[in-house]
Amino acid sequence: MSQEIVQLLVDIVKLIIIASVIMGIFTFILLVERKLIGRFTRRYGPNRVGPFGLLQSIADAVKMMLKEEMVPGHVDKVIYVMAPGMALMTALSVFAVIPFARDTVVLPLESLIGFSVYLTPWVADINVGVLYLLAVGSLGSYGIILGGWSSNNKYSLLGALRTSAQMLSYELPLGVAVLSVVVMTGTLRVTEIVEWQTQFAGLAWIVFLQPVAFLIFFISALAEAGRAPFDLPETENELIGGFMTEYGALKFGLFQAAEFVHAMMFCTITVTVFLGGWNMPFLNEILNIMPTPIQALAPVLHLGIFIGKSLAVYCSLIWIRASVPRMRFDQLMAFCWKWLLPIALLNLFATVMGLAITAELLGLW
Amino acid sequence: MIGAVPLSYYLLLSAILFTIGAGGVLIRRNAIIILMCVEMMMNAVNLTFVAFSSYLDSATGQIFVFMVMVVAAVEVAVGLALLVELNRHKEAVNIDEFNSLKG
Amino acid sequence: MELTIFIIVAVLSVVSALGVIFNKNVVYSALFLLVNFLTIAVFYLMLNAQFLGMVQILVYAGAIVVLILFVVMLLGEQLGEDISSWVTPANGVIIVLALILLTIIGTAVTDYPTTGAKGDFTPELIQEYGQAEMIGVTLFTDYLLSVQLAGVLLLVGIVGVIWLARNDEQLPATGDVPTKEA
Amino acid sequence: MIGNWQSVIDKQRMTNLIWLVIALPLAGALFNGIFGRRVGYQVVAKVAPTMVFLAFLIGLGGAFETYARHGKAQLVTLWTWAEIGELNIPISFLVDPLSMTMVLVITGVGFLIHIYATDYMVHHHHGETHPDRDFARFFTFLNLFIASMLVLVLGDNYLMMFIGWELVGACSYLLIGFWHDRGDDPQPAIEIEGGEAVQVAPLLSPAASGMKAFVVNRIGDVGFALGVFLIWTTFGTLQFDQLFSRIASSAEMYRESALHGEFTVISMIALLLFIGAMGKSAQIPLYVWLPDAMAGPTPVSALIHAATMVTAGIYMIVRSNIIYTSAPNVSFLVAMVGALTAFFAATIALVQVDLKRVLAYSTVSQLGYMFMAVGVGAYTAGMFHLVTHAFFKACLFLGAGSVMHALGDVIDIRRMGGLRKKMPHTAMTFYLGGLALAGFPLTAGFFSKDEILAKTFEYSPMLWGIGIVTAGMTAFYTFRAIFLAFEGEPRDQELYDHAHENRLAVTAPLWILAVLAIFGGLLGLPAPLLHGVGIDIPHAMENWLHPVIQQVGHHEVHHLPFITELALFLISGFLGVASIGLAYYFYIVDRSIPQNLARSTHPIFALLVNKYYIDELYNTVFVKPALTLSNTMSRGIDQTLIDGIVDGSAYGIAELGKYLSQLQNGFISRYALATFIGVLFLVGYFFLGGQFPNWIY
Repeated sequence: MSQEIVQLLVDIVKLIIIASVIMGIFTFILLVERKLIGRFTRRYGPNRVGPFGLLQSIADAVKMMLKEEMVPGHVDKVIYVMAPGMALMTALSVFAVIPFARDTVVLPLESLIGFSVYLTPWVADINVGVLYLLAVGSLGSYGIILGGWSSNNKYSLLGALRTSAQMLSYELPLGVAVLSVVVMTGTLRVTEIVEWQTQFAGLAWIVFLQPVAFLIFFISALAEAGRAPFDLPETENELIGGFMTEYGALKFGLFQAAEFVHAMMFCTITVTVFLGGWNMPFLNEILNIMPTPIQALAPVLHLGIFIGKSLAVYCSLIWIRASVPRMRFDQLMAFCWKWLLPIALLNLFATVMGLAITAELLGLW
Repeated sequence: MIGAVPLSYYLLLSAILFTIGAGGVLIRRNAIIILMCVEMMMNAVNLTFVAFSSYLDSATGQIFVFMVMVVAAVEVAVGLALLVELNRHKEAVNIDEFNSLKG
Repeated sequence: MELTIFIIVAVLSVVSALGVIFNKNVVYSALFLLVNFLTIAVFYLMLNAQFLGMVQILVYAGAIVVLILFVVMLLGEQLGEDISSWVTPANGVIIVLALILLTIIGTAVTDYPTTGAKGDFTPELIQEYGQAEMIGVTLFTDYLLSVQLAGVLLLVGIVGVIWLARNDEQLPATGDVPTKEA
Repeated sequence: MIGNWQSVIDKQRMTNLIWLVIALPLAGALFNGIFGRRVGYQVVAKVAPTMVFLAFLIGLGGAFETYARHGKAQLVTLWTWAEIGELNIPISFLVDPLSMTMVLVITGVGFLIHIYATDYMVHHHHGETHPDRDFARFFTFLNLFIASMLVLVLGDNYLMMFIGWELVGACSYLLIGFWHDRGDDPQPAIEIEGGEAVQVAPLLSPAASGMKAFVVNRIGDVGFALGVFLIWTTFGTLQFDQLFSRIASSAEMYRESALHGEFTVISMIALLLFIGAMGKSAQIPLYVWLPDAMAGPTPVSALIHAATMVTAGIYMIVRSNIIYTSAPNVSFLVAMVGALTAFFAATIALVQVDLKRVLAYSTVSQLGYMFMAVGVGAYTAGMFHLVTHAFFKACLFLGAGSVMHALGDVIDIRRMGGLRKKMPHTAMTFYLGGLALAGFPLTAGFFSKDEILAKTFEYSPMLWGIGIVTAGMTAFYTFRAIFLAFEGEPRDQELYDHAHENRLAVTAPLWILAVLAIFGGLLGLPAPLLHGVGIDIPHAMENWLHPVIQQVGHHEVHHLPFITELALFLISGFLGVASIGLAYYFYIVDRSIPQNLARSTHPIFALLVNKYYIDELYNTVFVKPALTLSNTMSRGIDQTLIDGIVDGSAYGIAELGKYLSQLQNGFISRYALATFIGVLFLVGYFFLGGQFPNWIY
């Protein structure tokens, strides 16, 4: 086996690990979400299965898998079956460019197979990574649109229509907000954006420098992921579940998972682009004065920090879901086009001007 | 990396795609499909541009593709808006229904 | 390796292009179009134009096809086109014509030698400065006027679409809110 | 520390940031235009002046750095806008003493006027505040105007100057017609004791005034554009530095041939450019729009129609000084037109009853002075007067606006009187500004006007004669207006009771401008005169602008004899004081004298009140014939002849079409097929048949 093929295999294995870890987290956080929402509404939340209800999600998963796979007679079968998988796949593929830690681990296997194997804490580090994030993120709407259309049901179709309009619209402020960050850091490579944030002892988090961009990104990400208060594709009380109406059993479960992965994906992008990625302020400085064995643990520490931050952001999503009422559709569109987009553009303009003036004053041209 | 595939392969492929698009415009009557075929033709041309751009190490081809994309985006937006508007009047998207321009 | 990938993707591309045309369901056509666009993006990546590849996905796959799907769903049932059979004399003529065109262009691209001076957009330079940066610099120096014209075109497009989409009809007054007693 | 400063200055950061001077007001205009209505007037009232103030600070830095490098011009190129063949249009700015002077005047005075306008555009009623309905729109236009004016003065080529020139015209149009829903304003006749009343034509509505200004300016702009074209075809460049160095090499030759009565291409350019200046700077015969422009809000009158835009013509001529020096024949024309304008406008101003119109005609007159100065080659003196005029005329206009604001938009001085007791700050500053305008000794206006007169005397005593008479009239009409408005008994008791002093936002700019109007003279103390009495203080303005003014040939720098200089100095000083005294006697001591005078010279009085019937003349000679002509054209020629041909051919084609239309079956797919086959043939011919025949290229 040549080195290239081994590295390719390593990448594939990494992808599988990422996917399974995320699905594992999914069952856990579904419980957390239900518990938290319960507490927000002064209920207990699930507490029957297992200690503190810990096994509730597993029970649900088992239930879903064991249900009968039904395909209604009036649906477009090919697309109907394809849609949930598509939704999940597009959301998962974004994780390919997210750096989970800094250091590449080298497995010294020269004696065994003749070369070392490099374990990068990311799957791919492409030079247009940020564009990749936006591009693949924008594909996320297909699953929902196709699911809604193929169901051949008025409510589902309405949900699909809303989704396509909503996602097309909110992609613009999202992109412009990320663009301000790109302009500031001067790179489209995701790893370099994270690296940029380790300046000033790790205090240069972009959220401090670009609070407006962060807010716009966060709000648009909520809408892109279809989370409350922008969960109009599925509004169970108007559209009886929207695009999911005709789905059941495992396919329904896949949609649920896709929705979660989509939200989780935006949480990790938020962490990567705005919240310093795997880094914490002063972390590197403290690690540098530590003994070598502890330094060797840095990748694990980074990974832990990254996952912790992402979960924290996800918890804020739950908080928002519990506190903010859902918007009406016309309000949603008006908010995007009349407020978010102009503010995002102004912010981009201000960023460019600020950079130009700073460069001018510091004589950097 | 580029050298492995001859330039003429890309050009030939783009010619095939262009021909398919052009044929589609003629075969179909559905305005939306025709719009899609036009997009396909543009993409075929774009492929030629990019291929030349990388084989000749010139940025101009890519810039052109950029401009074509702008035109394509505008075209789709305006075209679809026109379609929806036409549909309000004629209740159809079959282009043979829109024949009131005949002499 | 490269050639294998090229041939596989090219076949996929051609098949999906044919799928766009020879499909009675518009949604399937749109999905085939999506596949076609994605294969083109793959070609861009292979041609060392990663930036354009991503923009291709972002613009065509992420926006244009979604928009087409949106309109398809909005128009709904009026989309039917009576096609009993693809084998008709008219289609035969068109296919013959298309084949003639293909022959002509194919002869042209294979027989004519590619001439032209090499530019300075070499892979090494791209590696050093980054593709987006190089394209950006070229766009905003040599092609500034084109960028401005593109901006004007987009603006005109926006205005045109908004004008087309305006709603002339006044909605009827809703009247009093119905109450339980009434 | 000094060394540090020097190194800071040497880096020329402010100079390189000069584009911000334009960008900031533009950003303000964009913000106010897009969000102004939504964010409320208080935000608008803070954003707009702040932007101008920041621009002023950057301009100050740029001027400081220009001073530090001894006035050497610096080009700041941003990018190339278009490159078509030989025509290369860079977006670049010229930072030199002249442009910096203009930038400081525009942003400095502009900032004060912005501050003033934030209160002027708000109406206070019984403790409630009502901002103008279109508060945000006003500040959008005002900021846009500042940006355009800065484009005009900062551009380093005639094309950018032309762009700015047109933009300020458009802003002026928008601002004059700001209250576009107001109609014509009929004026009561002027009563004369024991004599026949003189009818006054109604004031044009703001919308009509804006249109008039725009159309009249267009006439000048055509001249300017032709001048720019001629420069391009003659010299092949529009860049100032290249153009001027090309002219300078043969300037002496042009000058000589012009002096021998030849009309050279340079003279043609100078003349065409001057036509542009006539329009923008309201000179005879194109001055008629400026008095009507007073229909706009007063801050607009102060900023655009007194301090900045109307001086664009002066700026342009000073910028092109080498062209005018090479064309002495046109320069003489400039001086003549200037002197005549100064004189005629002053005579009209003597009898106007509308406070703002008095100031408007005075502006026309003072602009005439400036043209006289640049016409006789005293470019520095012209610029000096431009600066001081900006100070005191802005002060006067704002004072007039303050009075209007207090009296509920009444501007007729026949209804004022005694306002000094009610509005002490306004009155005081108006006095100070009036003194400067009247050329009262040791005020700013005195020094600048005296310098122009001295330079004119050197050139032609006749022109000086016109100038000195005008100066006397200026002092007289200024104080006539002041005495009628602020002294004596109130003539409209109700208005008087209603009057009140304005807020700080109005009075503070007034005071600043008044102080500048008094002390602005320090910029250009008469150096030769002071040298004669043993004091050596340089003429600051002259030293500053020296690098911009190009010398042609070997000019003897000779000054008038000390005694002549002193005599001129004393004469103009005395005349100013005497005229003020005369006005005092006429309007305070014995009010019957002006009445008697008006009665005894009734025809002349009526002629002056009606502005020599120039508007009526233009109406009869140009406007009405033009309208008649266009009506005839549209009815007679266009509708019958042209339309006949068109309709006839259309009918013929239609007949033909009936036969050809068999081809058009309306099916788009058939058309597409036809196109496809056409493409097939073309592609086939192109690729397989080789070349197209030559005629196709």
